[in-house]
Amino acid sequence: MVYTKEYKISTGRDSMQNISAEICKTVEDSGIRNGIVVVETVDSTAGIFKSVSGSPEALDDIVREMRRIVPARINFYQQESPENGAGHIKNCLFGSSVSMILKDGKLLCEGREDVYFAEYDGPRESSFCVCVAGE
Amino acid sequence: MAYMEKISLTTKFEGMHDVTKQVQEVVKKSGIQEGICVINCNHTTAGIIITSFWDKRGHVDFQEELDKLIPLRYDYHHNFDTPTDAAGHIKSAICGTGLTLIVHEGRAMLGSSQGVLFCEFDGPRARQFFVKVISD
Amino acid sequence: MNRNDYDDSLLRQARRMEEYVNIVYQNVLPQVKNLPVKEIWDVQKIFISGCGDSWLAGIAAKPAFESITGIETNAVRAIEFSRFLSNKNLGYSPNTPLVILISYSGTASRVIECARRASKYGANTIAITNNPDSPLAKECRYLIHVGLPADGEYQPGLTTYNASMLALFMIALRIGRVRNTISPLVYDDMNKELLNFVTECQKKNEEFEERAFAIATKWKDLKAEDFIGDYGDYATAFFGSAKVIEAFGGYTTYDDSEDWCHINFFLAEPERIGRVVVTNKSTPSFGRVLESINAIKIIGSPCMIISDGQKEEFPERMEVFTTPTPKYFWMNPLVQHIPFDMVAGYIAAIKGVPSFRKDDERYSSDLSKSRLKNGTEIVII
Amino acid sequence: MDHKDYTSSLLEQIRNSVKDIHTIAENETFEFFEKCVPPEVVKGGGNVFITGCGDSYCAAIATKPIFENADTSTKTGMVPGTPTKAYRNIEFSRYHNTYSGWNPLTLDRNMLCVVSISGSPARPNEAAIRINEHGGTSVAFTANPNGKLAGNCKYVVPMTLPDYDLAPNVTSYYSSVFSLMMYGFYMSSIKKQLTPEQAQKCRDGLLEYVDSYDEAVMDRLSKQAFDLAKRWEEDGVDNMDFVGDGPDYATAFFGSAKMVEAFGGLTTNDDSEDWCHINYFIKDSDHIGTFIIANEDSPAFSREMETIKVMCSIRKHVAVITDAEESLFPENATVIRVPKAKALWMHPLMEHIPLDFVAGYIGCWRGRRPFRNSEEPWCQDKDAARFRNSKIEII
Repeated sequence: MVYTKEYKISTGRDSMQNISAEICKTVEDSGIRNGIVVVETVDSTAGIFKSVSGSPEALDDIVREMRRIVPARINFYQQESPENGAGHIKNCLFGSSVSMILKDGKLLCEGREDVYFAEYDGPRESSFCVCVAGE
Repeated sequence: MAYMEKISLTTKFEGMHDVTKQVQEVVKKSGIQEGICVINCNHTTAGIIITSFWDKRGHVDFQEELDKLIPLRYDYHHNFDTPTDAAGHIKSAICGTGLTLIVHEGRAMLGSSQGVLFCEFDGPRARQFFVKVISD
Repeated sequence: MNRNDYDDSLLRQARRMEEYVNIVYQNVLPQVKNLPVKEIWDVQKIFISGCGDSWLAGIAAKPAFESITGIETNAVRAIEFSRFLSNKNLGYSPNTPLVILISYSGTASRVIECARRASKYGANTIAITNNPDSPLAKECRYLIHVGLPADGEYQPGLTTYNASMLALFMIALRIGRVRNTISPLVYDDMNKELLNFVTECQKKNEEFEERAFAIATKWKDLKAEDFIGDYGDYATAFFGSAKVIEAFGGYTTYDDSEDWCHINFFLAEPERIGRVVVTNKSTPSFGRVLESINAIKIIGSPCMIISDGQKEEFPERMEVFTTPTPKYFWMNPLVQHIPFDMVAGYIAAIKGVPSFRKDDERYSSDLSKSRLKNGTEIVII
Repeated sequence: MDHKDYTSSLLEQIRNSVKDIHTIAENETFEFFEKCVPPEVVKGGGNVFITGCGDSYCAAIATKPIFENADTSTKTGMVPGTPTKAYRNIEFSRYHNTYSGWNPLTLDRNMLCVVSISGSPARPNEAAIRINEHGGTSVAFTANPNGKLAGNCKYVVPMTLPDYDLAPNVTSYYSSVFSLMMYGFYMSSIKKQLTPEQAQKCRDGLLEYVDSYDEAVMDRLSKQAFDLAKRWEEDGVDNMDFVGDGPDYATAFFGSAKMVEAFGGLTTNDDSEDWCHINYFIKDSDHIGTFIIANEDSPAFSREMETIKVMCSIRKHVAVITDAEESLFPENATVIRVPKAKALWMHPLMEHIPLDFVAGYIGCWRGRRPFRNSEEPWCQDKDAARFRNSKIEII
């Protein structure tokens, strides 16, 4: 059995939004007890990843480190805008989907890790999709 | 005894201009046999360095590596001018804007593959630098 | 007198305003993307220049440039830029200042002179024109071809004014987007809003046409028209006076709300001078313009107000044309010149005067035809 | 009746203009400016804004090249100066940097020169308060040293103003243009852009130019203006068009303002390029008089010559105010020759005299009280409420 749900999300500049709550809710709605959960975004300048929960400073480090590795340069070949160019690169480097194991109605990473939705190109309206498969 | 001269040039974007000949000419014109020659430019987004002058593509490597170290990112704190200007300040500070060479037998002592290069870090501009030769 | 017996080129252009704006928008959007990111980031000062209506489009777009990009923008007369501007403003660092030159035909010799002077100093130049292989397009580094259909009727220039202003708005949006002064969210919203604002105004044009005819019948025998507008609205005011002259050759003056009280307040026979005031609640000088409108009421001139404010906010006995309030204030000049263009069109039709004095043979002499094109061109170093 | 028999306050002001300028020049030496605005303040003035209402705005346009770099763009023998902008008063008070925000790095280097003879209108005070609040320095050029404006500004330059009874003001224009010019030289010499000798040479050159308007010249100008005004009145000219470029645009703007103040005449002003695009199409070309100022050493002289040819092909009444030979211009243009100035920036101080004479004579014929404050319907606007107590808003 497969259950998918789409979520709209409005993001801020360099925002890291915790979306674990939505994922758990989808798992409950799906009624599936065991299987896998995949969270994916199709927005090319956003990213989804799992990281330590409950420490905003760690998130700040992640944002700053990402900017150090991929600076928003003005001499990218693509001509949209520096933030947009860096956003594409960060998206492909840091991944835009996460899959998690669902065991007995509970995600393995619950309580220890959270899933974050990272926005790389300024405040905008974005979206992501949660799919629960199993029985 | 001392002799000074101003040399001006118009640079290209990320240009590396070989100015060794002009420097040697100034030393020759000064007539000083033994002494030191100070090269200095008063810009904050340009640099003067010594490197091999043989292969021009080596100069492109220099500018590209410098670009990796100091990327042309737009969010520098110094955003009064342009990002190229902000990065240019850092590159210029790292490369230095002055050199001192030893003058021996009427010529500035440079290795067989050493050349004095004027590096431009902020777009095509009219630039100038000064060469002063001082006898012992 | 019946409204349907009278028609004029200005009215026909006003009816197709929305259609032309959409055509120009689709043409210019890809071209604006050609402006490279690095050169946009090199811009520290912007000059907009042109002759006649093109210069007015520059003044009208100034609020847009300043609020969207935050860069110091100057709308300068063509002769001022090419002959009098001090060269300390030009070429003090690569790709700056950005000089945007507007000429519908691309052949005005003064604007070509500006392009030559700007490129001599290494300044970045953009040409906005409808003629891609004109001398101006060749002189400038980048070209924005507004792409109005060749068979259209564009004299007197209402559509061309809208086309140049829209192209300027889109350049400002592109610069704002690249320099991150506006977020992607706001960027998409502004683009969407630009088009629905024009469709909203097109709906009101039917009602405006009705009232414009009523005013035209009253104002056709007046001695002159006097226009008042501040900053961005000064362009709308000046444009209205230019249309009066082009459409039926009447006498006009124009001024901003402060100097009007010092100078044009004293014009003789005020009851025979029609005053046109352009103002919006969102502008900082709205309070001041209200005071000038009261002074107009005192000296008893017929007065027409174009604003996004309602009728009640202005003294009674004033003809108030309420244009829809845009989400972004800088869009107002794009449509607020339409009401008076209709009045000018109707007056010209009622008086039966052809535009640009086509019936007068002195205006078709070769001296008249060459007065704009091949004058002596000097580039000031 | 000959032109000498006409007198009015306006004509009187024009006739003793040379004498008045010399009285102004005596008090406004460089030491005088040093006392008003100390050198270290002037040295800190990186961006200069000049603003004022009506005539004062004309003075701002006229004197902008003095502060700015006038030498490389015009043959005037000056050296690069400070970036300067002439602003309409409402634009500086409400719109300057309102949308784009003030640049935090240059706040203390902004210097505003606000010109207002009486110092009482609301807008100049608004501009002064605004620049003070944004960390800039405000310098008041006013003839009323203890007026409202002087109170609002950090520094005051008290302008000397020979008094005449209420009339369209020409002496106020002389004194504001002269004071701004001297202030420009004072600033350039403090900032070492001009040596003190050069500044003095510019000042003496200016006074020499003023003296070139001697008795004979003034009489000739008055006679030519009188004949022109008479002919135009007989032809029923009731609308006037003024054309000038760069600093001469200030003269064109000032001339059009005088016509409105003197007899309520309908006027527009433009530059030589845009005239061909817009005002060229005015229909009733027999009842409109056109003035164009075309000085030989102006960089736009070539364009002005072309525009004059087009003007003469279309209009009957064209008057050219120039320092070049009459033979250069078409026959049907009336050429009024003004003395030649050594530098272009000097012209705006004196070249408006023919226009003022025309305004004066037509004002006498039409028998109108200047400014019409006491006439119907203007008198209902109690004590010029429209600008003296207009509401002040600081942005």
